[in-house]
Amino acid sequence: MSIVKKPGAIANWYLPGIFAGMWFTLVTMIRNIFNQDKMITKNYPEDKYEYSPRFKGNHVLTVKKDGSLRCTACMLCATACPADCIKIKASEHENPAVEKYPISYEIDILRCVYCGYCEEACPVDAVRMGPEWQTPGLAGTNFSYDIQHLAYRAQLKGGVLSRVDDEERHKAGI
Amino acid sequence: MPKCKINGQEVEVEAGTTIIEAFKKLDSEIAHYCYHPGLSVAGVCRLCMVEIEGNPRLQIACNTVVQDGMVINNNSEKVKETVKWGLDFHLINHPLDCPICDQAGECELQIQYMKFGQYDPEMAEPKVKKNKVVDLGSKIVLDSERCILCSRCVRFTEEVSKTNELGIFNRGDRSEIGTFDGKPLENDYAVNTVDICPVGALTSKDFRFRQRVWYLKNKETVCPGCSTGCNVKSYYNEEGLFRVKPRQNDEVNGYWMCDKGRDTYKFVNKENRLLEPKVGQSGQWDSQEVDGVMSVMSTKIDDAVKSAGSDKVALVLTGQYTSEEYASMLSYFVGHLKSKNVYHWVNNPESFDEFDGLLLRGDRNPNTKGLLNGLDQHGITAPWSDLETKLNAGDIEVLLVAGPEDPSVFPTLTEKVSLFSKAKNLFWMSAAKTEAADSATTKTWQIPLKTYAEKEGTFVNHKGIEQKIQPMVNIVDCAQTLSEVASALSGQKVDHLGSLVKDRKTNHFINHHGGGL
Amino acid sequence: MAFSQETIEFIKKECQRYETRRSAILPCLYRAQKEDPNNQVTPEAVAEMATLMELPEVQINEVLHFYTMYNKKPVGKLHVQVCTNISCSMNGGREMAEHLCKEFNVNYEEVSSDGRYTISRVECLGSCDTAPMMQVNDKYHENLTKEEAVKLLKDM
Amino acid sequence: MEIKLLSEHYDKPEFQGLDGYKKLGGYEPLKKAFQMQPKAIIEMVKESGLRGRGGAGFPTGVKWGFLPDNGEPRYLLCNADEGEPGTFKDRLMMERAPHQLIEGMIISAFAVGSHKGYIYIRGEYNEPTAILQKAIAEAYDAGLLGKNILGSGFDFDLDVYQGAGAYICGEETGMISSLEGKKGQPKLKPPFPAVQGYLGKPTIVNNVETLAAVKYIIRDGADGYRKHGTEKSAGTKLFSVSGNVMKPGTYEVPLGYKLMDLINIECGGLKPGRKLKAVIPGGSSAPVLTAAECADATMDYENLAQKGTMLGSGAVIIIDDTNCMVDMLKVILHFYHHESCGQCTPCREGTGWLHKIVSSIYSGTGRLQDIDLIQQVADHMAGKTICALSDAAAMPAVSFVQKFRSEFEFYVREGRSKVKGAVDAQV
Repeated sequence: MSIVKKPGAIANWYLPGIFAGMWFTLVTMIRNIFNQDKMITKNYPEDKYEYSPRFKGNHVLTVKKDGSLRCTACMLCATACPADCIKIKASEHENPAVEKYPISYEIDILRCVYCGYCEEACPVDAVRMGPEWQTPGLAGTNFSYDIQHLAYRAQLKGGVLSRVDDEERHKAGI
Repeated sequence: MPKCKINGQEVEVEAGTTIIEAFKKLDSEIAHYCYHPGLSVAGVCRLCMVEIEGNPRLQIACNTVVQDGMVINNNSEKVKETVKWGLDFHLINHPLDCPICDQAGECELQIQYMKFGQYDPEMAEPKVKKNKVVDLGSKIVLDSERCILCSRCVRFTEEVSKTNELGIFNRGDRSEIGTFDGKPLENDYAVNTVDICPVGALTSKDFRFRQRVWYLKNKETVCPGCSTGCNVKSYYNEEGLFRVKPRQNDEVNGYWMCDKGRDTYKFVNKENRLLEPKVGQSGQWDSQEVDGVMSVMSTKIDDAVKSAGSDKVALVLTGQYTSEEYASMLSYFVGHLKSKNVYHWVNNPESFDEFDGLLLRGDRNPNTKGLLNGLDQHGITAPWSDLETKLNAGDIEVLLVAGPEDPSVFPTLTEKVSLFSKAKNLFWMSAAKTEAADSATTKTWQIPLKTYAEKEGTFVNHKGIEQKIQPMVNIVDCAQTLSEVASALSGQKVDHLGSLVKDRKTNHFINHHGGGL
Repeated sequence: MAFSQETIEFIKKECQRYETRRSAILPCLYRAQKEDPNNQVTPEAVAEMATLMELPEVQINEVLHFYTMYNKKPVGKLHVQVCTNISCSMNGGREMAEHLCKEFNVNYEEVSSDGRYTISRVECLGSCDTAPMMQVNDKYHENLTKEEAVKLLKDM
Repeated sequence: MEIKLLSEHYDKPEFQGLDGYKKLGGYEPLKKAFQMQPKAIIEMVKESGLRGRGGAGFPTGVKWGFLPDNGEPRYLLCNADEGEPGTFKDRLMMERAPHQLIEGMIISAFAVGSHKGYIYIRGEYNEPTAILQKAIAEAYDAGLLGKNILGSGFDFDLDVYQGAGAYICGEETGMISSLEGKKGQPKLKPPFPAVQGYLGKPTIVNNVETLAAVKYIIRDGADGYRKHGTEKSAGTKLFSVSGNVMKPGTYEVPLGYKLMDLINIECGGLKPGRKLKAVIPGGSSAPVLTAAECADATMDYENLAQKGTMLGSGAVIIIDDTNCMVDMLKVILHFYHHESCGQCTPCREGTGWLHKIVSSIYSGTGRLQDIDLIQQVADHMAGKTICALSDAAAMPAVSFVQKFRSEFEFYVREGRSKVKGAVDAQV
């Protein structure tokens, strides 16, 4: 509970307050001009914050060593998703060792609540919450991310490698 | 009749009943894989172990007949421990495939592990590798690693379909299910093996990877594929139907259904449906509103009756609709129009009485018997040739045809449409979008009808057994039932079952968005 | 490859010999194996047997794959089966098998390059008192040493 | 001391042929049997205390008594699918004295009222098969088989059927399946073969030695046979001794004979400088005995059962101190893994699992808890399946691990065998 204080008579006379404020602004401005690296604010978008690697930003679909999608279209992420924002269509892969893969994987990022359940549900480290958080777009369709965007967007530089490797799993007898 | 005590509960069973059947009778839980009531006893999964008082060894419930006074339990520590290990033995070489396995969600291994297992696995050695994604034919894919060798499928091909395609090759933990090269699993009942497979070893190519089963709802209905009227469960979501599985009814189909019946979900789905009423002929068609078409139909019939008598109006019915629909349509015709110009369109007269000895009948309509009953009641006996004569003579002003719901069972559709085109005005009512109907050469109105998945009603099978169907999901919003058509024509408001209602509001919001998860 | 006339006669006769036609599967498979140039039973042979015996192919194939004495892969002229079960391995059966493989430069279950030898390790052949021993085609050779076994095979 | 009933004339080559066999008293008991009532023969066999010589040791007369009286045709099957590692007694009999088996079978068939018999012989036994076939042809020619045998009015047909390499066909219902031309997978019991066996008809399955012994029971009478052996284990038994002894071979001794005498007197003892480590007294499926347990063991059903093992098929495998028990168990489990028919899950998966665990210990990657795991897995395999193969795999596994645990632990810790270490230390 906050206590409401009655403003005193001096406070009612507001000009000193204004000057004090402007003085503070002036001092800070001058300090910032000569001391730019200690500045708290950033020059967005030229300057960006470094986020912790555990930051849960926009989704990334990981890839295998050969660059194909790691995702097996098990739909556990879609099942776990509380916002119902993941839509997957599965199909039979021509390689019997892969068997099932997604022909479409869409995340409606406007519905997403960034809870990270999809990442947790994934049995093969195929979907991760990435470091990016900027989601600008000009039209509604820009917010429906497809495989091309989720796995191979320019920022990912050819894709993020999944930690789960089929060969190693086979060797381990799984 | 012997009495026994199962887990403290007394139960009386028929002589010769096995313990597992007694458990089922009591709805008592018992772990099992290889036992299937429709097949012989194999006794190989060794999970249905029970303790019988006075017997130091645990016995399998599926091969032990209940004797009077037996005291049986499957909840002692000894049994539980055995079942747990039994599950462990099943799972040590079972791959961790669940994410890509179609059976996940309805897999007996998952279900029974959660019920009876829940141990920490001890296996540290590599699993046995076997063949995966083995093509068994045009309908089924096998994954040998997932197979737990319960032999249900092998027994099915041996005992039920009697086609002997499947066998278990090799021995020990190298055993694998398979077919002989050049003799694939191709019989009319093959997909039943997928249903009885307790794990994801056999998967249906048709359903493979199309949906995770937990996204699907199901309802009990009756297969419209033939006059046997197999009891089935249809699996659907808001997009439509995905598959059909049999459910047990000893009087009708036992535990099985044929593969042709499994395809009956396809014609329900949007891509095969007539989506809106249209008018036109010879490939030139314009969209219409339902109400508009109904009033045109009503006017045309009234005009024809007024000018030339009710003989100029005829109705053609197929055995694809519910008894309720026949009743309202016939009472409109006979009661309202005073016409007995109703004809039964037999889709395949040559093979109509065929029977494959198991389930599939040549009469590929679900309700021929219902239609015949309806015609009988109204004393309608006009043979098909009458209609042909009248059409050829140009005597028919308005022809109403309740056409096929499933056009694939109407081999002579095109010829029939060209025959119907001899009427001056043709009202073609059908759920299906067909090229044949689009090729009609007279002025034709096409009116979309509801399929069996969208309406309530009764089918009467070849034996005369009445069976109910129930609506699942609306695929085509503007589709009508024949009852609705009849009421619109007679100016009465009736519900889809034919009973009178005062005022009916349609709520399009529900129609568009209903049926979601 | 089609069966010879004698084999066809044999199969037909065997089908009459037992109470059920199915019983004839085992002897007929032996016959088919004997007739094959590679001493194996091929799927074609199974298919032909199935037609001759009027039985489903899968029943014959099940039997073929269940029993170890039917070869599913080509086998050399001399099928050397070395017992490596308990009594024989106590007396050097495994070493003998190993030695034969090295001597004839062939892996287990494979045909040597000259097409003469196939060496396999098998379970107890019921000749434990004379361990180590091996069976070459139909005949037992007992109380062997590595060297004797090599010499014996080379002389055959 | 050896007492030779069945093996009396093994050393005489003429015993193989019909003439020689007849000269040495052959087919006389058959004539005697035809003078008796079939029921009386069954009673006599019951009285003699003859127990199945194939492994399970079930009283033969009692088994015959299980046949239902329903007028269906009955089959008499001779189990010559001698697959148990360490067993070779039946092969010897079929090679040296085929007529002895044929005569035993005719008498038994007469007793149980069967008119068709099969000798199911394992596929590898080509030589014995040929000898048997020749002997059967001789017997047919002499009117000893076929219609109206020796004018008795009794018909009996006998045929030889060769298996094709499956240990499991030694199990009676597995054998019946195989004879029906199927995979040799054991059938569910009940119904037992005596009620529904070969082709669903009442069937009696007996071991070669059991059937041959019937002849001697008829010849000597129940009491004459009983005077050999002990009260509960009557008669003589052929023992196949193999492993690390000077003179391995088949020896016929009365039941109740001392195991150490069998090793030291009949078999000429161990090789010089070696010490007895363990004995498997009844084929590879019998639990192992340590040297200490062997000291007072006698070869009969009861004494061995007391010691937690069994007489089985009478295959005595002698293991001396140069053998590593981990290795021995690996060999045994490989066998059961290879031979499991794959029907019942606990056996199909369990035999493979056990073999994998022991192999991983053998290759040095084992863990200490694996030793307990072997016992647990084996415990849960035993008694849970259609036939006894899973028990046969579980029993040696449990006994090896229990009785030679220190060797297994040493192997896991050091990644090498204790035996070689011990030998090295001595040098």
